[in-house]
Amino acid sequence: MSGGQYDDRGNKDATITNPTGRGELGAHPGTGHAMDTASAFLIGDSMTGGYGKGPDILHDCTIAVNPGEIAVIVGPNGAGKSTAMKAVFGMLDLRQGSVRLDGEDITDLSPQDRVVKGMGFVPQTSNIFTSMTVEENLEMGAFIRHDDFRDTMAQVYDLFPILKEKRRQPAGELSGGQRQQVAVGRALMTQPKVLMLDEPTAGVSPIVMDELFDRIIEVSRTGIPILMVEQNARQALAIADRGYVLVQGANAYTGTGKQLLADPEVRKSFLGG
Amino acid sequence: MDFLNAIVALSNFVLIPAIAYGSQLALGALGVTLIYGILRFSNFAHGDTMAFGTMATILVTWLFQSMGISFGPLPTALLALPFGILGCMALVLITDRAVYRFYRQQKAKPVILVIVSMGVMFILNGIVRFIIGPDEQRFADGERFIISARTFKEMTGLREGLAIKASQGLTVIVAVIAVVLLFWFLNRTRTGKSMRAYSDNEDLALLSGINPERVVIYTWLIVAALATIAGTLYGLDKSFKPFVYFQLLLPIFAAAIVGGLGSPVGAIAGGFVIAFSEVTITYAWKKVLGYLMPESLEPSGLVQLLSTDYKFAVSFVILLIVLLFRPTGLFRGKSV
Amino acid sequence: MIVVEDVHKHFGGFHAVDGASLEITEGSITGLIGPNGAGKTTLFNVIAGVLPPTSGRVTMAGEDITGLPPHELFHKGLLRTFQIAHEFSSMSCRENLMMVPGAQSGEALWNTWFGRKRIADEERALRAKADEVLEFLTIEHLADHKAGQVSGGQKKLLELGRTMMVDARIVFLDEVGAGVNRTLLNTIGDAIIRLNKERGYTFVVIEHDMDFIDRLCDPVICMAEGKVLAEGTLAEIKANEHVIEAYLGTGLKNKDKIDA
Amino acid sequence: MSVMVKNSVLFGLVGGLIVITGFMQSWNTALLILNMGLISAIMAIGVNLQWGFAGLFNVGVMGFVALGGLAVVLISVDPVGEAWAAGGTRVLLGLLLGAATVVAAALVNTRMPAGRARTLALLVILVGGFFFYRAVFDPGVDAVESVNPAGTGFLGGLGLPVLLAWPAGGLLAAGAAWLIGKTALGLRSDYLAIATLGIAEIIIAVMKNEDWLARGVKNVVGLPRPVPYEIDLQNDPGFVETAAGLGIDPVTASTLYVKLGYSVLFLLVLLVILWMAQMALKSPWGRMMRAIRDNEVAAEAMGKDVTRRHLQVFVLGSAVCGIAGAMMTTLDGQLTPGTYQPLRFTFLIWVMVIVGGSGNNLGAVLGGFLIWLLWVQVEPIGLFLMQVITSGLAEDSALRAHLIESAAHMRLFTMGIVLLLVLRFSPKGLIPER
Amino acid sequence: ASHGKEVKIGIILGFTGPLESITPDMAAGAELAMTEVNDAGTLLDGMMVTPVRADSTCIDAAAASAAAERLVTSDGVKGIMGADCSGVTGAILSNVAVPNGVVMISPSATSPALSHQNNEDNGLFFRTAPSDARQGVVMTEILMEEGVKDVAVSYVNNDYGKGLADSFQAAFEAAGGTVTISAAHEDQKADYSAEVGALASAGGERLVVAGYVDGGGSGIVRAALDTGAFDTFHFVDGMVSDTLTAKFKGEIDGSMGQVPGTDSPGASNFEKMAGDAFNPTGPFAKESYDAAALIMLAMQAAGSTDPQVYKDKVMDVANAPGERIFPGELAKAIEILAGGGDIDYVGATAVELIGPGESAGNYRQITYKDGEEVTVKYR
Ligand SMILES: Nc1ncnc2c1ncn2[C@@H]1O[C@H](COP(=O)(O)OP(=O)(O)OP(=O)(O)O)[C@@H](O)[C@H]1O
Ligand SMILES: Nc1ncnc2c1ncn2[C@@H]1O[C@H](COP(=O)(O)OP(=O)(O)OP(=O)(O)O)[C@@H](O)[C@H]1O
Ligand SMILES: CC(C)C[C@H](N)C(=O)O
Ligand SMILES: [Mg+2]
Ligand SMILES: [Mg+2]
Repeated sequence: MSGGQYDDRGNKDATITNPTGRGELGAHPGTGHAMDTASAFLIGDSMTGGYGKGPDILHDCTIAVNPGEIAVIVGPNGAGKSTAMKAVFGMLDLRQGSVRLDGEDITDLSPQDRVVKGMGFVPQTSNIFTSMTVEENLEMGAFIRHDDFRDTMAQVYDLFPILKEKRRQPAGELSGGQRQQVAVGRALMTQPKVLMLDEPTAGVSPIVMDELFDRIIEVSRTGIPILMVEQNARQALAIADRGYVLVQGANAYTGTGKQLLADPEVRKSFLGG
Repeated sequence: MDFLNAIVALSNFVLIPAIAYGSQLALGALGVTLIYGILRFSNFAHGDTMAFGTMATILVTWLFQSMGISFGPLPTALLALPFGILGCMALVLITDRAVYRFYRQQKAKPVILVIVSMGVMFILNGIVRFIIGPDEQRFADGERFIISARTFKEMTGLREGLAIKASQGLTVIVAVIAVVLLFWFLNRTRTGKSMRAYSDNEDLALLSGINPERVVIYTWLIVAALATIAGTLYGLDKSFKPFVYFQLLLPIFAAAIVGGLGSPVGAIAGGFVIAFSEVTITYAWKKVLGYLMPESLEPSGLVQLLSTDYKFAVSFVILLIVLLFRPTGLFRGKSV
Repeated sequence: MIVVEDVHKHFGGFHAVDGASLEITEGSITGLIGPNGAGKTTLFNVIAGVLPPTSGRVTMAGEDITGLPPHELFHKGLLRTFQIAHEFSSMSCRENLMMVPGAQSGEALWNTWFGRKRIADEERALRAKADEVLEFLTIEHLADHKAGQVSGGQKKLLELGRTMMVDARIVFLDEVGAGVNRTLLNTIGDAIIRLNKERGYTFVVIEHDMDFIDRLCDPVICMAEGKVLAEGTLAEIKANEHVIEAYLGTGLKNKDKIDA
Repeated sequence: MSVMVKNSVLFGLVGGLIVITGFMQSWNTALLILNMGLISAIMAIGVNLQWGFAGLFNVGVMGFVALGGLAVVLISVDPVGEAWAAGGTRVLLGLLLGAATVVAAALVNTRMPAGRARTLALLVILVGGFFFYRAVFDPGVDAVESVNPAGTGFLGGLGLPVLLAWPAGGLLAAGAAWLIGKTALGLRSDYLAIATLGIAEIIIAVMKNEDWLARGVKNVVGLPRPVPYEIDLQNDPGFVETAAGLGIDPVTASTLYVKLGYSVLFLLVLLVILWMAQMALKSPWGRMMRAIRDNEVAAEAMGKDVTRRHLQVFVLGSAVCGIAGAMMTTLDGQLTPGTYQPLRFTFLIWVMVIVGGSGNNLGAVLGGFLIWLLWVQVEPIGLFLMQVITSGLAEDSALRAHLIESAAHMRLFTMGIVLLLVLRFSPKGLIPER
Repeated sequence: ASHGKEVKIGIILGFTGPLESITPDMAAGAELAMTEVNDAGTLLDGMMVTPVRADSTCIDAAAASAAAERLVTSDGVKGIMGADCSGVTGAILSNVAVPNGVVMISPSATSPALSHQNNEDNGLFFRTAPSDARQGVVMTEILMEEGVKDVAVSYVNNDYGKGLADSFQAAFEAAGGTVTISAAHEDQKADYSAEVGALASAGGERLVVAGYVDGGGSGIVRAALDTGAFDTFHFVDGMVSDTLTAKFKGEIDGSMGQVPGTDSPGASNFEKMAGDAFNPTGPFAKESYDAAALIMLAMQAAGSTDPQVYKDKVMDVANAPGERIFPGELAKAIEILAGGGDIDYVGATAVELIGPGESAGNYRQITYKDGEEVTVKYR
């Protein structure tokens, strides 16, 4: 018996519950893009798809991240960045294209199975358990682990000291930036093989943003590839090994972070001059 | 002496019945609250689920009785209870499969699920009557009283009697055990925590690797167990009749909400608040006061705040007052 | 224009706003910065009437507005946007804007039955205005989309768009920039400046993007732990040791990664 | 356009079902279903106003329907002079005293500064007022109720034409809704639901137990009608002649005539209410309500007085339910408080709204007709099903006897199945919101 | 005298709802009478009677009216045996039976409000159960004879319970007794602790229980016994049945009660006829048999199945003069009537219709001994 604002626990888009994550096409037609994706650890290859029965949002879009690297997706609002992330994570029907993790085709796996395979994901919105304490949020992050995860938790607390302070407080009572830290911490708890972040620094103060980027770099140094969407594009591209600019669901520019930062066209249209 | 008489009369007519009734309501409200907290809808079929579980228990009890199996001074129904619970679990899992799962996948609005649960309620209603009929069924055996009013009077020489029924004692004990187990499960075990996580944010639970369908199944299993226990205890204490179980739905909901929907502690507190308010506000204090007051001041009227006609209204007025001054219920209803 | 005097807001034992006092001058674009959890949003909520303060007073142009409900403040010209977008999800983007102006004659039930002509005229004007705003925000193509189904950033634009539908006196913007593309953010910045110059809106802007603050705001107020930590021009704030320690930081430690 | 076609087909279907009932069973049954369907549709519009437009989860429909029914007694029954003489003024005085107490308490509560003095004053007023009220009221009630308890024992009504009771029912329900809304509308949806559920039960409890008002559970029967009595028609030679001219026997003709009379009246009311609801929905008012439903916080920040609007729509929706309730009691010809059951008067209405399509007035109307039709027809359908199922069994088999015996319980069962099927294949209702 | 002619009679009872457990026996009782007539095959020269059941729900006036409307207008029944509860009976009567001119004989609706002194029912309504006004008087007599002067009353909160409690209280107080408390209980509720608490506090030598044995009435008795609040009771017709003794056995020894009934041999005849097919001692099963029998005999007497015609014959066949008819003798009765004779239908419950067509009210006074129901005498 609830309505309106009270039933909001996560985004209400039906495709997210797609139990199998099955695409419609069995074949995975390559598109022959001149991109170095051969050695990619995680790749969403020539993805086309949209929400429910709606129109295509992604048009033959390819996103990949190599082992130990950081890949950053930038682009205007509504370009389909979040959609691309969801597609890679199996929360969306792909009408065409495939997703491969470490050489294995995972197009047909459900999101949970992808978590088990070692993918970690922090969504853009509603990314924490608001009614659970901070600590329980982190425990939930480690849900699929059956070993002792106290070390990992200690690491997360080292990274975000404020969380240790508030660990007994329901996460829903934290400020916007604090929540973001919980969300990233939760994802790290899985000890993922690859980490996907949708705008992790939105609404985070400069000092925390720097810390987050620092930590992201450190995580990537441990060999975990990172795929993230960022609007703080200049900073993000600065630390990125590879950058993608998406426009209207398609790859517009691709290159190393530096190349993109140097490209005047990209700067003007997407990085705010 | 008179003071003792007053205490005994009060316990006999107010405290003991209210505690037993409160425990039964609390167990029922726990089921409602769990479904609300985790599956996010108010389950109107809960009363009939209780009826179904109890019916299963009764059928097994009869079987045992006919085979001559008994449980000494305790009711045979306790032996049959595990089987009843299994039967009820099977039922709820089947309904979930056949009915609720579809709406979950559609991300239907909670009110749709409420209406769907009404559909299930209608159907269960039919099934229960179909199998065991609409009549009252008796299945209690074993000792009836821990202490009966007559024995008590003889023992103590007091004018007032005090009766404690075996079913009342049993109700309280079983309720306490069930509640302790439930809380341990929810707060200490991995599965319990994953249930709370799911109740909070389905999509994120998914991203954490929690299998939503498993959470749902566990929830239903627990709810089936609670419903069967509550129903059987109630049936032992009063009697079993399908229509009465449907009627139980309203006080159960009132209890769950007074406590704060979604909060298990609240459900228990709510059960007792409703039970006690129903009994005390409409209680005629004439007898008790008669013992306590000096002869000259003895009340001539009934000294009743409200006539029992409004008993039902009383529990709802309590509900309203709680809601107005503590809008989320006594224990701010958060999802489990 | 707005004076906040010693406002406290406690959640249980926690002091989210703990004796904040500040003044916002008419016609300014005031920046409000501070670490996460400093109490900025909470202070906004107190001023905007969403939360009652535990103690303290808020006045607007000399009039005590403490504890007035949001809808009354709206009619006094005080508008706000939300840090987490609050769109009307089942309505189209255009309707999201058209619903804003107050005193629409069509909002009185009587008129929906007996004043249909007047309503039609008003609606036409409203629609034109809404389309104008949508175009300004570069989302005119979304006019008929349900607001619940546009992207995160587009929702934020819609939030801003709503404040442009009426003549406001003071607008509180809670992190309009978070999640908005930088190029577009520049456009928004321009809009804010224009509204400020041309229509005389006063703005209070919470933002973590220092470039954005830099472009727009003077003065800047920095909050920390529920109190005002520092006040002044951006240059002053940036040089303030406490602010650097609590908020700005000293940049990436892993600089080598960028340099490599 | 295709929506138009689909809707017409749906309405055509329901109309067809009613017509089929007319041919297969009888036109009287068909008209009876039509009449209750019209009333149900109005109730569904009322609930849809509250839920579909504004997201208010009102599960107290039964209470407002019952108040509408009460209005019929209060307006149309002749006053009982003897009872008035015995204690009428006393009862009224008692009621005024009760109201005065509450008002005084409310005034003190708002005017006096918080503190011990206020608490004390409140206590004195409430407790003193309560006893004073009981002292005046109770003897009056006793006097009224002891006037010929088997026949009257109540104050009676105003003796006005029964049609006046319909708007009066709306007003009575609106008044109650206003009081309830003032106190309970701040609650979040689930709690509002149970609060309204409880208040509805309280309303029924009062109607059941306050015999001086409308005889309580002893019921008021033989309420006046806005249409002629069948017997009078049958005794009217002109009518009999016309009937004969049409080739219908006078008894059937008279029952049909009366029912048709009701149909016309009900249809008029439905059309007016539907038109008003549609106009409101399609206007800026409707847009504002949808905004409030979507996001109260944001609507409030955009200058909409959410509390006031909620109250407004709550009162309106309840008034519509009250009108329907008065119409229903008029049709029944009696007020029987014991028959008000949440299952029938609250949940069934909700089923109508949800199956029809919440947020859509046409959907609500369709749902009203369809669900009522099913509610009535499911009983024979259940029996029929059982007979079909058991037709293979031996005439004297115990199972067969048991199954046929259970047929009556199949009503709820079949209803459940139908409901689940509709919800399964059209979860947003048959005519979804836009 | 052609074969294959058929007349339908409606049986409208609450097959679902708060009386759902006694209505099957009632329906079976009525159908027994019809089978008996059909077996004889002589009614109106070979007319076959077909029963048509419908659900009155006992509580939902609208649904009951709809069901009755269907019986009359679509199934074309020529008479209605029913309804059971007073509330729905009133609704069906004014909404369906009177407008369509169909005879209705209720076996169990006992509310005094259904006595139509001014022919509001067009002479269409009869009942084989007495009005509760009479029961109140009978109860008072019994209690007074027992020397009981103080009683508490618990009644089911509907027109039946309330009406009965009212008429009893008036009669009892007029006879010099005291009612310490007269409190309602809702039927079919979960818990009666509060009610019993109040009753116990008020006190009294006996607790008068005016409710339904399948509903709250038993709940009240159970709670009163368990808490030791009362140990003797006085039961009204809604309570007296086998279910009561099965439930409480020796616990209610010393209690008393009354039900409509006579010492006429009809009752035992009826019980023999019923055999094991259903429970013939169930409440109102006998009245149901009689109600159905009266409809058919009146048809025979009038020589017509048209209710407008045979309605005037109901009183004639029910009352003297004429040959007394008991259950199992319907064939004989039809024969007499066909031959132009006169009968006095006694039936299973010693039917005697008075005033506006309701049972005069013969009651069987009972008491409970060693867990058994014992008939004391008839009044
Ligand atoms: N749940 C949904 N259902 C239907 N369409 C959607 C849904 N969510 C997003 N869209 C549409 O998909 C397009 C891409 O949205 P997406 O969220 O991927 O953008 P984005 O690139 O992440 O933008 P931003 O930077 O603003 O977050 C948008 O035009 C939006 O209208
Ligand atoms: N409803 C609440 N209950 C308890 N604590 C709360 C509540 N709302 C906010 N807080 C606490 O108050 C503090 C201030 O929160 P606020 O949202 O005002 O921060 P902020 O300055 O806006 O931060 P950010 O920049 O991250 O949005 C935080 O520590 C938060 O945990
Ligand atoms: C079946 C009976 C107990 C019905 C009751 N006599 C009444 O009039 O409602
Ligand atoms: Mg995005
Ligand atoms: Mg904030």
